[in-house]
Amino acid sequence: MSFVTVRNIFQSYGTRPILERVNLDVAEGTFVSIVGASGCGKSTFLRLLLAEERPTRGEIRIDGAPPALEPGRERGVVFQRYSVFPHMTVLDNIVAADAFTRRFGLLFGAERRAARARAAETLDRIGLGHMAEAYPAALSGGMQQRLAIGQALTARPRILLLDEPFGALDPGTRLAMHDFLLELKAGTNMTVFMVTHDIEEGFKLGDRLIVFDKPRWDPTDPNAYGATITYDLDTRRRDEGIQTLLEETNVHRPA
Amino acid sequence: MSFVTVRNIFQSYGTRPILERVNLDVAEGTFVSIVGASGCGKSTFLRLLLAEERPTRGEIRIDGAPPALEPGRERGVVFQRYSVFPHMTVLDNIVAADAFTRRFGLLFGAERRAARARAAETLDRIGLGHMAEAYPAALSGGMQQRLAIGQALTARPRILLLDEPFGALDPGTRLAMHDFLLELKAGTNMTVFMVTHDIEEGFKLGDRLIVFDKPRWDPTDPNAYGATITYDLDTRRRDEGIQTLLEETNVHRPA
Amino acid sequence: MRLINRKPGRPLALFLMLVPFVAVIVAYMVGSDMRLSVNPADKLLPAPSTIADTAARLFTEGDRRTGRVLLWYDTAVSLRRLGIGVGIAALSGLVFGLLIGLLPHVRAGLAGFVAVLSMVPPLAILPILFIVFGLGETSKIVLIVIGITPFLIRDLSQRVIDIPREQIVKAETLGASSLVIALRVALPQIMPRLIQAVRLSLGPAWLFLIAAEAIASDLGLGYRIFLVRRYLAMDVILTYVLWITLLAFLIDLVLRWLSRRLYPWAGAGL
Amino acid sequence: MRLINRKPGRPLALFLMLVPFVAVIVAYMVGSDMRLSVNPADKLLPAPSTIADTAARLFTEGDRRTGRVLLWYDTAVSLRRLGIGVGIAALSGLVFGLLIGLLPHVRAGLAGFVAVLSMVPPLAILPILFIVFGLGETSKIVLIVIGITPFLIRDLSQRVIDIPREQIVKAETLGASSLVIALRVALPQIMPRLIQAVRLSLGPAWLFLIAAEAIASDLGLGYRIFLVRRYLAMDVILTYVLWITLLAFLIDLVLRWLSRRLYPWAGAGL
Amino acid sequence: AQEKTEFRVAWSIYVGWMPWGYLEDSGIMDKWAEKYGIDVEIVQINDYIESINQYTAGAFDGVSATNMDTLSIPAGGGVDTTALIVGDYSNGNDAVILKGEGGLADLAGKPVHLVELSVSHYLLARGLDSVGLSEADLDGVINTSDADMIAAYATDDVQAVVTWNPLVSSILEEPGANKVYDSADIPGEIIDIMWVNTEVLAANPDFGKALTGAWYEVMGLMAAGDEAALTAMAEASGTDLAGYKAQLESTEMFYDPADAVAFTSSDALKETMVNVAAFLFDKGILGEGAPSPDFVGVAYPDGSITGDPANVKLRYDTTYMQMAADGAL
Ligand SMILES: Nc1ncnc2c1ncn2[C@@H]1O[C@H](COP(=O)(O)OP(=O)(O)OP(=O)(O)O)[C@@H](O)[C@H]1O
Ligand SMILES: Nc1ncnc2c1ncn2[C@@H]1O[C@H](COP(=O)(O)OP(=O)(O)OP(=O)(O)O)[C@@H](O)[C@H]1O
Ligand SMILES: [Mg+2]
Ligand SMILES: [Mg+2]
Repeated sequence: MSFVTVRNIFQSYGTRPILERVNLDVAEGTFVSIVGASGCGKSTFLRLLLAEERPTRGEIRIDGAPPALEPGRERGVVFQRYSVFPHMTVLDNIVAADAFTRRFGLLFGAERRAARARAAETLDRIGLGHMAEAYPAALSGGMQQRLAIGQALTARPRILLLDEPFGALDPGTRLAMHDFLLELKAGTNMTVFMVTHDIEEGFKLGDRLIVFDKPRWDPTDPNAYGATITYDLDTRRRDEGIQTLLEETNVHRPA
Repeated sequence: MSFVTVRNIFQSYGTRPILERVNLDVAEGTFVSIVGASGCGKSTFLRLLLAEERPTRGEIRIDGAPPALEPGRERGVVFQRYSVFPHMTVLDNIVAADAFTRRFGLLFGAERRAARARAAETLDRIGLGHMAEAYPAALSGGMQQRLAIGQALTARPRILLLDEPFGALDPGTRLAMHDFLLELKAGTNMTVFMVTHDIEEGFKLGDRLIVFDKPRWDPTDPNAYGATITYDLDTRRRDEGIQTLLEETNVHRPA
Repeated sequence: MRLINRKPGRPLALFLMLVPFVAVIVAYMVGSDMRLSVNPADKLLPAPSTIADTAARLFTEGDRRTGRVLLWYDTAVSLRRLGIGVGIAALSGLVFGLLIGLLPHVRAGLAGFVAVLSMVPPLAILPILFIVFGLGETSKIVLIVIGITPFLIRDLSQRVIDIPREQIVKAETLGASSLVIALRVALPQIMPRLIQAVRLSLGPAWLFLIAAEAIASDLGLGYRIFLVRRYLAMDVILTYVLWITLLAFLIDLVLRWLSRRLYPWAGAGL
Repeated sequence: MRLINRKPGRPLALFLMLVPFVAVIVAYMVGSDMRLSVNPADKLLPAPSTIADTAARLFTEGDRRTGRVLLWYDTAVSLRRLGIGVGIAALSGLVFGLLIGLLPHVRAGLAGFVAVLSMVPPLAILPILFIVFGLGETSKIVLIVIGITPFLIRDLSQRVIDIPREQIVKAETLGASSLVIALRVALPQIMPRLIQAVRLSLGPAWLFLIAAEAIASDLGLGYRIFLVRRYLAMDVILTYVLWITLLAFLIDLVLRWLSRRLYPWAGAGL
Repeated sequence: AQEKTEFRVAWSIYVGWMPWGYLEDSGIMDKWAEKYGIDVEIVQINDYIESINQYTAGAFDGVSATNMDTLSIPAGGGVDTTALIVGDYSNGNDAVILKGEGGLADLAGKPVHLVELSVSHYLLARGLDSVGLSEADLDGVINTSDADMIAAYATDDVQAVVTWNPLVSSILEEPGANKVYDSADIPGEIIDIMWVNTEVLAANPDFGKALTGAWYEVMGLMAAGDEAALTAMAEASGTDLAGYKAQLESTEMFYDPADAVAFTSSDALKETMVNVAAFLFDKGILGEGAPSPDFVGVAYPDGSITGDPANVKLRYDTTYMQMAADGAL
């Protein structure tokens, strides 16, 4: 039973096709890893899922609802950078996920106290309790991304979109973040799409791994065709392993 | 016989020690990979090697010469970002390595033509020949880093310092860059220091792999002590492998 | 070692900082001396001692008629006008900056208009301004407002546009309405820039204030300068100029301090 | 859909762009009509048709005495003063911006001085400027220069400081001297910013030009505006104001185009 | 115009108009206004031209100005204006000053700095006329703002200036300053007057009475040498008592309303106004619609008219001054 339904998506910027004929069905609670060469359209695909942009053709439905017109609370997102608000303290960044639904984006009185208490709890859970009153600039990259994920989850989205969330982190922090994400995944029934450059990571975290690539490739004009989903792997069946993937696709052609 | 001699280096910012008692001898032509947790002082160490900063205590000599006061042509560098000049075309970025030694930073006449011809050759070698007249903004991250390396090499430095040169690249591009670097390494007798977050990469490219870490670790105040070199591995002897390293050092503790 | 890598020590830095000020004072003293030796009654470049005497008198002695120390009254009146004018300009800059920066419809409607408006020389249409706003306090404040608002709007709307798109999208996914995005994402982030833009506008704001006070007023720093100009009382004028410069500099310092204090998360500028 | 996500189509955008201009024109016409119906000889808000007639006359008919079309002469003289003044200011802004931004010693010496200097109200010290620079063209140009240079220096030195440290270090490793770094790394990178800063200074520059021409002159746009103020010829004044606005706007457009043309690598601003 | 009880009058700083400031500050104006049950606000405008412009645009019911500027701006602009109080005429307050030796004729070939189209310009024209020269014989006139006149004089570029007091006395203190012509040579031609809107005055005679009454009370004080009043005026004009008295020397104040009535009724005034109109027309100041110097009509106390009788916009009226002379206020 399909929760996220992507039907025959085309997306071009100007005359340049980026995505072509993308189709996808994802069941609720699935963790989908997305890999592909740089510039092939992974972020574009996420933007379409997020409803930040609308596709040139085709449509994307969540739980059968009509295609969304703009981003909303049912879709959470974590970008590689700029995902937290630099002008709010760590605690306020989490509280914002509650407060932003209000008329003026502010909470008062008992409600405010309750939200702050909940936020403090969340911070403890993501290991940022001791930094509650600091500003994001004082956090390391890993802490910032943990905060961004915590913030996104506080809004309880039905699908969570991650665009290279760990791209800027060192391997140690990255491993810790993996654990953090796997824990979260186990605790909720969220549908997650994660773009990554690290296929290992994609395999490790994803239930499914999809690969974007250009099915047709014109060596004299690399921009002539758009990309689509060329592989869709069930990561639990490790026989279609990384190696095949690397050899058969354009993933590793330098951009 | 030691080409780069690092003697008992201490570096602190304000009262906060960053590096403590660092000693190192590197023979000419060695490729040294440097790994370590985020914020432990790897970039600081490179800055000291570059003579961009001077250590609080201790000294660094290249080929026995007195410690340098400021960066110069004998030390090339490639940073993770901002390593090429955004206001020059790709070709001019390479020509700059010749032109910048002149009084006004400009070449004229035959000299200029010769430098441009040489630069065009270099571009061809690093696979950027077709982009000669483009501006760096039009290049992908990998292309920019290749350009930065080409530019640094054109100045024929005796040591080359790379600070996470591939941190921003996708794995495909990264692999291509490895090949490019290994080729270069084979062709010259340059001494290279490369900071990386990817231990695999460090092993693959380096002749030696050194690890920066805090020998003393105060859990209540992680900034109380500075880091130093805790491991110095010959990558050709694979028995001291990655796994030991990961388990015994702080490399993987999230920052 | 390259010049760009040579840094002065603290005492040298302090010394260097003083050099240009001392140079200006010495140049003035030489010029003044030369003129006074030719004509001891010369009024154009009074001796520093004369200026000091005049300043002491202006700052302490009361007006013979009313006993009020005029300088303080002038200062209070001018600062009030400046404060209200700059305040209104800052507020409109903020509101229109946000609207233009955030809402594509308003941007389409106003961006071009503000650009043209910023080119109209306000001093040339003074008669119309005076008729519309009267000759009282309003017109003086309005002149300041008209003078600096277009710059503030243009600067701030650009800053709003520069807010990373990711943050806006992020706020949307947290359920924020346009209003909430304006109030809680864009507004706080352009506040430090507003302060910086106001600091840059202080010079022009004083200029417009002085121009306004020179046309219709009977109190204020600009009025006093205008009044004594016809007697070439340069000792008074220079006292007032130094005083205005000092005030402007102090306001600048306070604003900078305020910005660092209120918005610690924003990087510090010059 | 949120307001921030609603974008006007091309026709609507064009319409919205025209709205404020039309609104101003209509407001003017109503005001003018009201006044003219009370006093048909009213000079303050002449009818648009009168302005059009006056404009046509000013642009084509020669002076009674000399036969020269004064408007063109005024324009040529004013643009020349403006060009030289802004040119000198831009050049000093560039040179001092580079020096202050790159050399710690110069920064220590001049940054504070320039900050104080930018607060001095230039119109108040005109008598001293006259003595030093005379009453001729020089003093008018100097007033423009004094008026806008401090802003340019402060803005550009900040931009130089903002150049990523990595680039400076990179240039050093390529063997560049301080001079080469200034000429080939810093200079080209602040050029687009210089153009932008000049664009922001155009408003104040016109202001100072008009103020300077009001002081001692016999030709120039500002001179004419102040002269005809003596008989409240608002039709002439408004023609001149519109003409100045148009010129300023055109200069702004040309500078923007130039910046995009010459520095394609720099991102485009508003 | 309608009957009303609130009036606003503008004045600017000039030796003959300083009583207006004193009137307001001392409460004398309020006293007289109360007497007639009205309210009069006297507003100081520093920029003289702006004060006339604002009066012309309707922001004020009256303004202090010279005969010449009133003819060109309000009257030329269609605002029917009446001379309520003829306060003084310049008797040396305006002067042509040459740097160094020489006379009027030596101006030939030199640039002259003055406020263009002002009474200074008129004075220069009259002066040149008297020695058979015209403006074309000069090396041009250069418009120089009055506020900057003294500083301008101090520069080497300036060889001759035409200006008014207190600038004249300041400039004459400079070594080598040589007064070659002044308004004492054309007495009674540069007249300082309180003008009011004709329609407002017609509908509100009390307004005229209150202003006139208050004015001549202060004139009485001045004539009696009231130290306090004079000092206040001196300080308000930015100088001291001695400086102010020196300026008064070269101003022919009509302390006695009867003198003002006599002056206003004289035939010399008509000749002056014809001269002035010719000068204004020659400079193109009467407006582009003006076909001849007679474009604006000027009415005199005896009922005669110079200029266009169908377009009378400037009126000399001695009614209120006569009342003051008769003690009827
Ligand atoms: N708004 C836009 N207008 C025009 N072209 C765009 C736009 N956004 C993206 N592109 C182009 O579309 C292509 C796909 O971009 P996208 O960011 O989706 O790639 P990606 O797969 O996320 O790459 P990366 O791995 O580098 O993040 C790129 O070539 C990019 O230049
Ligand atoms: N100029 C400076 N002034 C003060 N502190 C500094 C300065 N430069 C670096 N530091 C501090 O020194 C420590 C080491 O920084 P460094 O950049 O060398 O770390 P790193 O090992 O390169 O980390 P990363 O892997 O994140 O690049 C950091 O905690 C940093 O905050
Ligand atoms: Mg992407
Ligand atoms: Mg680093």
